[in-house]
Amino acid sequence: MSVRLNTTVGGLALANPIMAASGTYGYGLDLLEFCPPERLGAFVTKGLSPRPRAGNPVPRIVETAAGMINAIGLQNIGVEAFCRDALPLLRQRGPVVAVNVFGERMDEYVEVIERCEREDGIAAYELNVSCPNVTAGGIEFGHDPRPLERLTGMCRAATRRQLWVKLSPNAPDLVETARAAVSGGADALTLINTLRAIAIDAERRRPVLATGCGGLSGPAIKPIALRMVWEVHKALPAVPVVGIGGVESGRDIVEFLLAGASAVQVGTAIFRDPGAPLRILSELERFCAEHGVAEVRELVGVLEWH
Amino acid sequence: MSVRLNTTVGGLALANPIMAASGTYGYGLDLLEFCPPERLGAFVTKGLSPRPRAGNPVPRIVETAAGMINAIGLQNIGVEAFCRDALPLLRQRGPVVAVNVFGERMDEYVEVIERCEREDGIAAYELNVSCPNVTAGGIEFGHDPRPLERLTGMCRAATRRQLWVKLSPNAPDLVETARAAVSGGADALTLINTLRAIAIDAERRRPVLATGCGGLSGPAIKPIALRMVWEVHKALPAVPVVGIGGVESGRDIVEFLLAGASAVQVGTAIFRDPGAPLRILSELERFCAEHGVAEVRELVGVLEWH
Amino acid sequence: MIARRDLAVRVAARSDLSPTCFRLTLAAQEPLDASPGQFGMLSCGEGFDPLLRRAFSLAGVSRQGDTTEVELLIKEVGKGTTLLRHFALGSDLRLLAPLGNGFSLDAGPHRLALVAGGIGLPPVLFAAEVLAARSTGFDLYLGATSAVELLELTRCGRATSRAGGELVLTTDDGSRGERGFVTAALARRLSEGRAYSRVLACGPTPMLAALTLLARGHGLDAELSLEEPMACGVGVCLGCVVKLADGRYVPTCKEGPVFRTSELAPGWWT
Amino acid sequence: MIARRDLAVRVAARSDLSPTCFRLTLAAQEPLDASPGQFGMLSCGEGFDPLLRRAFSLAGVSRQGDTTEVELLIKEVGKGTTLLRHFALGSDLRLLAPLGNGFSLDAGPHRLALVAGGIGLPPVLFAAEVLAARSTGFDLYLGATSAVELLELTRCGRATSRAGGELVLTTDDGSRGERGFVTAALARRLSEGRAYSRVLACGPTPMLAALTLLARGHGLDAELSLEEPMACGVGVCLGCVVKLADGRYVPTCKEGPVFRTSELAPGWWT
Ligand SMILES: Cc1cc2nc3c(=O)[nH]c(=O)nc-3n(C[C@H](O)[C@H](O)[C@H](O)COP(=O)(O)OP(=O)(O)OC[C@H]3O[C@@H](n4cnc5c(N)ncnc54)[C@H](O)[C@@H]3O)c2cc1C
Ligand SMILES: Cc1cc2nc3c(=O)[nH]c(=O)nc-3n(C[C@H](O)[C@H](O)[C@H](O)COP(=O)(O)OP(=O)(O)OC[C@H]3O[C@@H](n4cnc5c(N)ncnc54)[C@H](O)[C@@H]3O)c2cc1C
Ligand SMILES: Cc1cc2nc3c(=O)[nH]c(=O)nc-3n(C[C@H](O)[C@H](O)[C@H](O)COP(=O)(O)O)c2cc1C
Ligand SMILES: Cc1cc2nc3c(=O)[nH]c(=O)nc-3n(C[C@H](O)[C@H](O)[C@H](O)COP(=O)(O)O)c2cc1C
Ligand code: FES
Ligand code: FES
Repeated sequence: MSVRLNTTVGGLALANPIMAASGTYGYGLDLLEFCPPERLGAFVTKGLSPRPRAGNPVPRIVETAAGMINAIGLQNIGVEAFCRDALPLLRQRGPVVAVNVFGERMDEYVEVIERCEREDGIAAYELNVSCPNVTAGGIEFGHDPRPLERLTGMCRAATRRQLWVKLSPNAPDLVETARAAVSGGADALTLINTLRAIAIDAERRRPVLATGCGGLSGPAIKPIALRMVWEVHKALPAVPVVGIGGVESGRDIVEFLLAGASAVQVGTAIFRDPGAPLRILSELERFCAEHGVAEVRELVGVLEWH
Repeated sequence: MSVRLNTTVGGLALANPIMAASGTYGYGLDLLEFCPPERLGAFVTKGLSPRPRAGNPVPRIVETAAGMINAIGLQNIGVEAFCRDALPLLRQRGPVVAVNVFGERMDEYVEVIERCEREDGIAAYELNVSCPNVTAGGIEFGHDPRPLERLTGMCRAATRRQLWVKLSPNAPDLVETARAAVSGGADALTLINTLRAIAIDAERRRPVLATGCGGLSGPAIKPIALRMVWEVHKALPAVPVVGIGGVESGRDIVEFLLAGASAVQVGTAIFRDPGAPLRILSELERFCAEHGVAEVRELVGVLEWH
Repeated sequence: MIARRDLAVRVAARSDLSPTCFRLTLAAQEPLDASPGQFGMLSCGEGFDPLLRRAFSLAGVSRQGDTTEVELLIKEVGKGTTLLRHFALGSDLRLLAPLGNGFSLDAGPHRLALVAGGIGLPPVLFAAEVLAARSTGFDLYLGATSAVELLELTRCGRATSRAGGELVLTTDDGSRGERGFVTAALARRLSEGRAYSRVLACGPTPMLAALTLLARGHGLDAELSLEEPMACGVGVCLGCVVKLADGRYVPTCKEGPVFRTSELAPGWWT
Repeated sequence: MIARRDLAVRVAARSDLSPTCFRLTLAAQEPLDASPGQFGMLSCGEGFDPLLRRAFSLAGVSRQGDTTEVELLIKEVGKGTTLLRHFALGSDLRLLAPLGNGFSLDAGPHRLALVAGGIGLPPVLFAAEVLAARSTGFDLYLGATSAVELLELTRCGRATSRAGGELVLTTDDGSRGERGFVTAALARRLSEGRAYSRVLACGPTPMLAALTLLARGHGLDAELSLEEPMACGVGVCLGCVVKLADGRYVPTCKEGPVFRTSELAPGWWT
């Protein structure tokens, strides 16, 4: 049985529902022999800021039970270098590119988008709103619905491309922030980003990571991510969701689709297996074939609650 | 080197900092040959309501990566049967007993406490506020600071024994709920309860658990629990905290102590190993001896942040 | 109650019984007294994935000098059982056992009917071998999807003939023995007038449900070994409950896993 | 760049080298070209705990018929390395290799100084054997906490004598060779006037820090193989960075793990 893998996220048609997640796939050119970007539904770049950022001191990562905590500190080459060095190579290959955008102030988000608007070959922006808003005393943009709505609105005004807002699972009220992003003009919501967490070094009596806190990702968080995707999908059934969190297999993709995601990102799994997204895609295809699912899109949101 | 293991939680002196957690150790009499309750710092009963409760249909539990989700539905024998059948046997052994209390309405919490006040051999009450408040449309008591403060105040008025409030990690603002519990009269805060989560059965297109959602526990959540203990301890350094979440080893205990917990509960680990709390206690003792820690209490809250 | 122990066990032997099932022999240096129908919670490695132990019925316990040998028959169905199939001989595991209540093995006026479906065999085989040693008569009904999944036929045959009973084999596809479900084979003999004192059974839930109705229809006393997902195995998590006739949910690990059909709520399997 | 592959490997052999260290030989059915100082990311089992692969320097790669044999020298320090020590021979693992950039092995006017501290030996031993085969001269400095932790002495001795160099052994406790740190042994010979074209080194960070200062003091060119916690090994997570002289943080897995001390920020180890 041949399975139709295509899906759409808002106004964007994708050949298949699997994306590589921001921060786990570089700028799309690092894993060409294991997982070329054009074979994916889309890929999301490492978060880009107006200017290059050096990031945090080490240690930046630590493994936990079925998970890892990272505090990379948003190191990136800056939007200019991305447009100059990576994008031309990407355009030759033709993947669907989503640029992950962040800033310390609202206008920095807009600055990144404006720079990208001058380039072809970008299909969507994904706003990483789990960053401290420097002008608002360091509270994350994604924690407070009003600033989030305003930020989304400003970015919306800057582009007609697809605009996704990536929600923070640490926000006080997930559904409220989701609503705020949508009323600000988001075409879709990505969830979840990492969960705030600490690992402690009992010997040194210090946090393991140089910055103290970091973000938890990996299979450990999958049950929480599924719950959040379902909650947002239930509350806002018309809003496309891109699911993410601990995906490691084709079956995991099915779970996220059932919970309401139109597409699903693969993050930490890439560190375990550089070919993970393609392996997972073929597992998804096999699952569908074995279960009589002719189109992946049939699965979206059809979870039967009791 | 001999290590002083004793600690205090608010006004309560404990021989050691390790407790068995609510819902993972029955009423204290099920694991006598592996882990007798009097060897622990304290143990917390399965949550008690005024009348017996049958709980949820099955499946009630499902394993996840380094964790499990449960939706037991607060099945319990009721406070009356506890006082009649279990407490006399416990009194003969002499453990420190903390009664975990819940209800669907505020007066039900008070009802449980009032019944217990007629009995000797109970040292503390731990309020499980992760229950739907039936009179407030099913929102959990622990989610809204004002009702939580009122609930704590009502329970405070009913007892001079130690009163702990067990916070929900799903609350919109953890520190605000912590403050509310303290201003309502809590002597200490227990954190964390389980994280709301879903497991999905891709075959049946349904949640695995009969109730849909459940609570995630086990090593997967430890990094989140540590972060929350540290956050509350930093915000309210004078308030004793009982740490909990994914503890599996003596080293985990040290991590929670460093983050600010005065004592630590062991939950899911008991399912893997019925002797877990005592094994962990001896690991803690060995760790202290090997690291020149003469008193466990030295460790509380001394995490060095950068 | 027989004393529970958290035994340090070593993987002493393993052999394949079918494409999906294998026998695992665990060796402990402590004694273990257990009766058929009781089970153990076996660790599947040191890490936190898988997190929980797995429940397995004891298929036999014997003492060789200072060593106790515990036998399990296991079907590979997921993460834990796959790990168990691949551990090196000599690996160290832990087995919390014996847990729960077994079958009652009293003889009655008639023979017993022992009924096993698929990987429900282990407690039934244990019962058969104990009953045979006591010369208590029984027939053994053994069903599987196909011939290759009929496990331990030699031992089943030996025990049954020692007990002077009949070994009835069934397969869903008819590749060996009678075609169809094992409960149908029992039903046929019951309606032909064969009388039993009691039925002891273990197998998939639909089979046990069918057996519940069959036993009720014939006024037969039946004991079923139930399976529920378990976390603790000792009655503290309340994860593994079943509904009784009196409406209470009780943990199958502690009050079971063997229940008389008369104790259970009428539609306990729904 | 040599082609990276995610090799299906089998645990072909294992032998203990010291109370804490062992040699692991992995067999693959694909070719692998690698140079000394490159490393691989090795899976430690199927489950999610441990989640990430572990980084190991390649200690040698050889081709036997259709089979590639990859040799690792591993110190048991935690969860992953303990699992690796206990996998059954024949177990299937995955090795992503070769990763990163190795040592430059060009000969110079003088001999090379190869310096290994403890479990820093693997890439240095690989380099020594390749250099010996090319008849490039070197001295090999090998340090450990005590005599039993000096690994692979026979091979070290053979390679060094083939290269016409000196094998200098040091132990912290003086139980074998010179007492003290391996860097002190090198410092002594440098101050006695021994000249080297270049230092190639791997070992614990404090040793590499000392070596950085020593090399700087003597105007010596040194290449160090650094160790940082790694998640991906391929430059995408940015977890494993080190600070360069120009202030940039670069991933050691991709731009290293071997760096020239002159490229690195002055206090790169702090
Ligand atoms: C009292 C009792 C006795 C049993 N005796 C045997 C036996 O003798 N031989 C045998 O092969 N199997 C037996 N089982 C079933 C066995 O426990 C499961 O097949 C096993 O737990 C599956 O683990 P897994 O990791 O391979 O599968 P997975 O599906 O990966 O397991 C995931 C989770 O589901 C639970 N689970 C999955 N299937 C079952 C099940 N059928 N029953 C209970 N929990 C389940 C596991 O414990 C685990 O927590 C028994 C179960 C019970 C409750
Ligand atoms: C490029 C490189 C080459 C290496 N070569 C060798 C070698 O040839 N032989 C050898 O024995 N060891 C080598 N190491 C160190 C080896 O990777 C660690 O000892 C190993 O990862 C520890 O895993 P564990 O699970 O046993 O320890 P744990 O402490 O349980 O590991 C927990 C986490 O910390 C990370 N970690 C712990 N220690 C280190 C470390 N020193 N370096 C990097 N990550 C660490 C692990 O990868 C894991 O994510 C090398 C490291 C790097 C970066
Ligand atoms: C090392 C690392 C770096 C990340 N960097 C970013 C980033 O730059 N922008 C962003 O929006 N998310 C970033 N994330 C979050 C992931 O995209 C993803 O939301 C999260 O890891 C959960 O998915 P996973 O469990 O599949 O990894 C990063 C995650 C990791 C582990
Ligand atoms: C099966 C189960 C039942 C539980 N029942 C209760 C309960 O009745 N009352 C309560 O406050 N917490 C209950 N909890 C939560 C635990 O006490 C604890 O907060 C949580 O499991 C996290 O700790 P752990 O990771 O060590 O298990 C229960 C947890 C589990 C797994
Ligand atoms: S498995 Fe925990 S009560 Fe039965
Ligand atoms: S380990 Fe991921 S960038 Fe180096």
